[in-house]
Amino acid sequence: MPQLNMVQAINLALREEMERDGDVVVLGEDVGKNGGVFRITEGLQTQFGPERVMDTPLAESGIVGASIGMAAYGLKPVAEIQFLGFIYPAVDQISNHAARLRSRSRGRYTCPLVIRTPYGAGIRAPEHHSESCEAIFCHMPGIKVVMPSSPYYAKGLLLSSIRDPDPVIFLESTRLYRLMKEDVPEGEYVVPLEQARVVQEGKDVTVISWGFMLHRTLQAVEGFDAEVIDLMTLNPFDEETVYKSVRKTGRVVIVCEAPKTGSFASELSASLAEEMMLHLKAPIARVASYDVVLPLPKLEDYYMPGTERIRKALAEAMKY
Amino acid sequence: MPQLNMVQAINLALREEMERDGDVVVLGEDVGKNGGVFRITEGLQTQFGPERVMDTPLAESGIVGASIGMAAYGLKPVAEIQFLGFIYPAVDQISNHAARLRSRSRGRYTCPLVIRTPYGAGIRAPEHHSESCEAIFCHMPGIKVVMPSSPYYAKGLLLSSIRDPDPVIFLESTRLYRLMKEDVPEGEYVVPLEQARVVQEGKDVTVISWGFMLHRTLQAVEGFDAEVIDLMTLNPFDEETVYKSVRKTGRVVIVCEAPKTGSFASELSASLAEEMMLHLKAPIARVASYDVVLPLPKLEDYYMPGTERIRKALAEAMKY
Amino acid sequence: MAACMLSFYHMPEETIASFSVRRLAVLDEKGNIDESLMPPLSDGEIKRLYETMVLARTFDQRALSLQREGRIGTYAPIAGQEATQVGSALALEKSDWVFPTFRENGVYIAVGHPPHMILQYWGGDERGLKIAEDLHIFPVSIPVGTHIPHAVGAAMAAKYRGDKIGVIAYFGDGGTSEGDFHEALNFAGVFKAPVVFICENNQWAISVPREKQTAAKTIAQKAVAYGFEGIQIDGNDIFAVYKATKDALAKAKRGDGPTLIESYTYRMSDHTTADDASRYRTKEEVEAWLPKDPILRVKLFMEKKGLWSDEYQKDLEAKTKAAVDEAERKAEAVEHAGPRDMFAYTYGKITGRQRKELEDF
Amino acid sequence: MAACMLSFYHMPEETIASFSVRRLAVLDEKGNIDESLMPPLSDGEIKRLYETMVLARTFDQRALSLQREGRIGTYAPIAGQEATQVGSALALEKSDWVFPTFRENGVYIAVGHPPHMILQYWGGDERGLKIAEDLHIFPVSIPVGTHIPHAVGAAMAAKYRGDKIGVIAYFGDGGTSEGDFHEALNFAGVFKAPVVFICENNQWAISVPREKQTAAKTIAQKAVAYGFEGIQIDGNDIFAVYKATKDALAKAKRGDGPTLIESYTYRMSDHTTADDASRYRTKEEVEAWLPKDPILRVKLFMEKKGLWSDEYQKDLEAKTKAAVDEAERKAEAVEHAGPRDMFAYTYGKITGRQRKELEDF
Ligand SMILES: Cc1ncc(C[n+]2csc(CCOP(=O)(O)OP(=O)(O)O)c2C)c(N)n1
Ligand SMILES: Cc1ncc(C[n+]2csc(CCOP(=O)(O)OP(=O)(O)O)c2C)c(N)n1
Ligand SMILES: [Mg+2]
Ligand SMILES: [Mg+2]
Repeated sequence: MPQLNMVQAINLALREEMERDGDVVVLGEDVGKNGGVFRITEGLQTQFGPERVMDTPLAESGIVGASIGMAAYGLKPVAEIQFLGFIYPAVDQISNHAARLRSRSRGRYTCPLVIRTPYGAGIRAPEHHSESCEAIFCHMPGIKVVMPSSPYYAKGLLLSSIRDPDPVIFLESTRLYRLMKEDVPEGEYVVPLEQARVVQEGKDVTVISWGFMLHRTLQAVEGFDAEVIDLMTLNPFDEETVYKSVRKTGRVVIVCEAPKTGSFASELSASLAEEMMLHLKAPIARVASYDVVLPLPKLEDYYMPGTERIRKALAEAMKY
Repeated sequence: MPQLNMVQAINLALREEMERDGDVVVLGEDVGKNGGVFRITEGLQTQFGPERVMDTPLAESGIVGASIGMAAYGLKPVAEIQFLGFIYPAVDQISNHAARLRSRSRGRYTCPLVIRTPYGAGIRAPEHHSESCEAIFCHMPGIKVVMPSSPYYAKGLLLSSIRDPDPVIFLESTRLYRLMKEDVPEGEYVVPLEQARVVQEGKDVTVISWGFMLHRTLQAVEGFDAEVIDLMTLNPFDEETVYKSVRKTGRVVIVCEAPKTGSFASELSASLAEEMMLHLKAPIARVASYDVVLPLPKLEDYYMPGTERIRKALAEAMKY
Repeated sequence: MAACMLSFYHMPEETIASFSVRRLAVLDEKGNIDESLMPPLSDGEIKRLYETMVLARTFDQRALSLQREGRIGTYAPIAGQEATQVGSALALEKSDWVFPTFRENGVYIAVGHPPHMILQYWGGDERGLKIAEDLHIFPVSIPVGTHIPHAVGAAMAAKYRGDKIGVIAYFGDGGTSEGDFHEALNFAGVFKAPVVFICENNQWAISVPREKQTAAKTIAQKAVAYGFEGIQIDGNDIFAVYKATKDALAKAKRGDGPTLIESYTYRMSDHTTADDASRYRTKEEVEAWLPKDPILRVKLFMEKKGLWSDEYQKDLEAKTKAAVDEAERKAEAVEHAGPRDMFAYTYGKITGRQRKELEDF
Repeated sequence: MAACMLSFYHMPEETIASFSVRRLAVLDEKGNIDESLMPPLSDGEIKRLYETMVLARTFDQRALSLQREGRIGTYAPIAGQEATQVGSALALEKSDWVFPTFRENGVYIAVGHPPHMILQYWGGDERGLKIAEDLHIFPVSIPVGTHIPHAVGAAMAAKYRGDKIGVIAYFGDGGTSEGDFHEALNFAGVFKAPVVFICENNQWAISVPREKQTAAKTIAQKAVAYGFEGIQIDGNDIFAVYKATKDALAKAKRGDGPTLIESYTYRMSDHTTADDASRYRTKEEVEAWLPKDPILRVKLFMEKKGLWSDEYQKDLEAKTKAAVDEAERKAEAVEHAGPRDMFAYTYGKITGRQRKELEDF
């Protein structure tokens, strides 16, 4: 089985799905000839032609808006937004249209669209190249949000996302792109959306994370009897898996890369405070980035949660 | 003292502040000759001229983007976005620029900008005229979010917002615009930002709300010994006032108009689950709209939290 | 490429590109046509254009009454724009796709979306926009300008599939100021998408007059920015509208790319029933447009051609009224969807959280 | 207004508007100028233009080395665009405002922002963009196109205040595709804002060539859409750049509104240090631009005028190298801000929650 990094796994998923399904098209800035600034779409234009792998003008709202039209027409567009910090011009198309087309037309039109976007800090990138604003899209009924944490899951989740009948925001950690290789089967396999996975079982504390932060979390939990959950799909999230774990452990630490206030960690915590209160032995800790404007590279390591901050939260939880 | 509704109170605040401070300018779609679709800016163009009360082209990103340039130049623009559902094209300007100008320039440039926008459902309006997506802006460090619940507070909070050195999103409930009149003093008074107010004291349960939902809440709490908090500023919110109340009551119900998942109710709940866990006697309830695409008028009454749903949550909390 | 750039050198101050904007009019206010420009239309087709405009106007007036009686919600009237809407919509083939705004009631009617469903929609019921499977018109789009990229995307998809169809996007003069207008037209130019952009320049965007919307002298010239043709037409002249749309659709289907049509017309009513246009424009201005009525001039033309008589008109009005009565009756007979319906269309499948929320009902 | 509309009637198919785009070039590749177009520049001013370009290029080369050595982060080189950046920036008056993108290092240098701070910024330190109080240049804007409305807003504010200043917004050919470009230029036209839009058309937006960015033949013609003048200039010709910018700024200050300048140039290097341009463009294309070097032709011109000698050049290079050495030294001597600095500039005053977060340090 090939050992692939996340870039290769996503590339493979796209290539295979395009081979299987002529309705899948790829579009975005620099995705064609250049193969994407992270090389995710490398080779696709050569293989499938420029009508199917389209270099677009520099216009994010246009990219997503055109993709909505394509999706309604019957294609399955996979649009790339070059960095999550540049998705904001497309928020209107995502919230006011992609999320609502099915509802507005009572199912006559649907929007099977995937928006792939690199996210996250920690790669010494310029301003706006390090966003982690997933929470915004989790507050849009009609939108699904998926954040894979490894090559294997990236491939399987991307296939599920492309086949999903609804619009999916698929967020890829730039930090993870080349961090590790993993066995990634060729050919068809899917990892279902809306399901979290228990990465490691444990009795004392449930630690929930997703994307790159899962790896920090896995480092940090050493020495604790922690159950670690990789959320994978944030919206709608897998309440059952999370609640089941918390029923067992009674302690929760949520680790996320976004600034704390209004983050998806807050949603998870609130859901637990509503549904699982009687099982909780300790305050629910959110280990998140600080509530400040995301700094440039010189300060970004201070900004993102490090293993030490996670360990501190775990130790604190264990006091109860 | 004049009895004013919220439309009149906001109009008065604008007029007085423009009389006092030549740097305050107003811009937006239909705010000039037409006085705004809700008549908030009525008479301002006649009094201050079209150079100062500007009818702009139909372009929300342009309105906010131009306002940022004006603010950096030294003016205090008050921009109107016609409905909150049309603010999405400006999210990029708000998040990537207004929120970050101070940080990016290390304080050399600032962005004293107010974006006024009607929000909320319940007035039988067409699609996109009923949004309550305040949570999105609460997840943007650098942005303040203010949501007044009555004419008196609207005027005082708007004056504070205009004078604030940072960008403020000022959300006005369409439902409240003409719902009630209240004593609103002429002349200068401010209601400080970042401070919640205890509307009604109580011992058993803390109910937190803002904007229009505060009024539903006040109706619903009858018969309960409830402490009701009007949050007023959502970001940054007044942790002290909220925590103090919860320390006393040990029970919390949060009432908000947005769909539950990812709402600001979630942030409040998560903050409490983190900081006040040991004082909590009951699960923290969020009474919010359903996680569905906001329906057209025929269904909107089912969508928004009604007093019955709030009372049910209160009764449930009192079981503990 | 380099060669082309080299050619610029050593030519100090020169004109390197020139453009012009044409205006098309066929039928004047008196009912006279310019034969050389008249599109080939049978008597039956001419009647159909006329009758559909009459139906659109009758529907519009009824909708306004229903709104005043509180039986539907806010409504956006089309009076004055019937020629633009009906003339362009009847130039479509069944397989073409259409992307309207909130003011295209005449288009919905002309393409065959049932009038009672249009009323149902304006009454606040999404089910009114459940378009029939064999019609390719999008649901009403309220956020100004935002649907234009959808039209371009659909056109790109059709081109990718090799489907020989055309796409129309409608929008107002105000809509041309939005970023999405720009991004969409630019995409259309780059990808040579088979799409026709019809700007219903009705001179107003709520209270903002056309001259304050843009400093461009015409909307048509905005096409220069995207490298394709823009044309202005008399939007109250249904023959000009029909011809320009037919030509542009044919061009699109030939693979020759997009066209921007500025249909110069006028919004005779308030912006919507929530608006009071007397606050910002004069009665004189509105009255100056009365003689340019798009229906009247077709009637005059038909009269001259012997296609119109009092009896014909009476019959037509009776038929039209019956159709609108029927639409009203049907719209009011629709059963309330009930709250559970809210949960049915957010996603293809209901979520766990939604299932719990449903327990409230 | 109604009268103006009436005049359209009874003129079936006619041309209602015409436009053309001019191109300006003053200095050719051999160092010859068109005297009739040459802006009035003293020998000292000409030297200043030349020397600033040399400094910009030297800085640029040093920044690339520093990046390769890992001493600064991703960097966006300006090679090839020195004439556009320096020529326009030196046409500014001190009170004018400037809104750059991420590729205006030459502009920052020309207006007097200290080079060591530019390095500090690219090294990942916000403090490098703390502009001096008496300079009116905005911090680097990375999201393409988004700063253009800021320039228009500042220009509107200046007009409101009665300040007789001009504003320049810089952006790339790619930037013209963004909705914000459109909204900004449309605002500028409507409000007659005193702003000059300078499109540095360097033929590429990362890997996307100009012809795929828009089907318009020139960028300059996009001004037609907004009702003001667009002009193309030879962007490798500093005299053309200087003249066009000076003229446009003067026009803006006179109250005659905005201008779009398409500065036709070429990006000689990779998009940024994270890019590899050989993946998408040929060596031949790049080499074809070598003889058009913006610095070389000024040198040839100065040589003919007796303003240039080997010694002068040697001196200049020594001075320039010293300045860049000094910038490097200063940039590296800056003390690390420390994590508490993150909290200082989100709001004017630290929030309660931030105060708690600060306890981590
Ligand atoms: C993005 C957005 N902003 C604001 C509005 C509010 N609004 C509705 S219609 C309208 C004016 C539209 O003018 P125009 O495009 O000329 O179309 P018309 O109404 O004249 O048909 C405005 C401002 C909206 N619907 N969408
Ligand atoms: C809104 C946005 N989308 C995407 C990017 C990523 N990006 C950075 S520069 C660039 C190309 C810019 O091309 P152009 O405007 O021609 O400027 P140039 O780089 O040639 O100076 C892209 C796509 C960005 N910075 N901002
Ligand atoms: Mg209009
Ligand atoms: Mg470029």
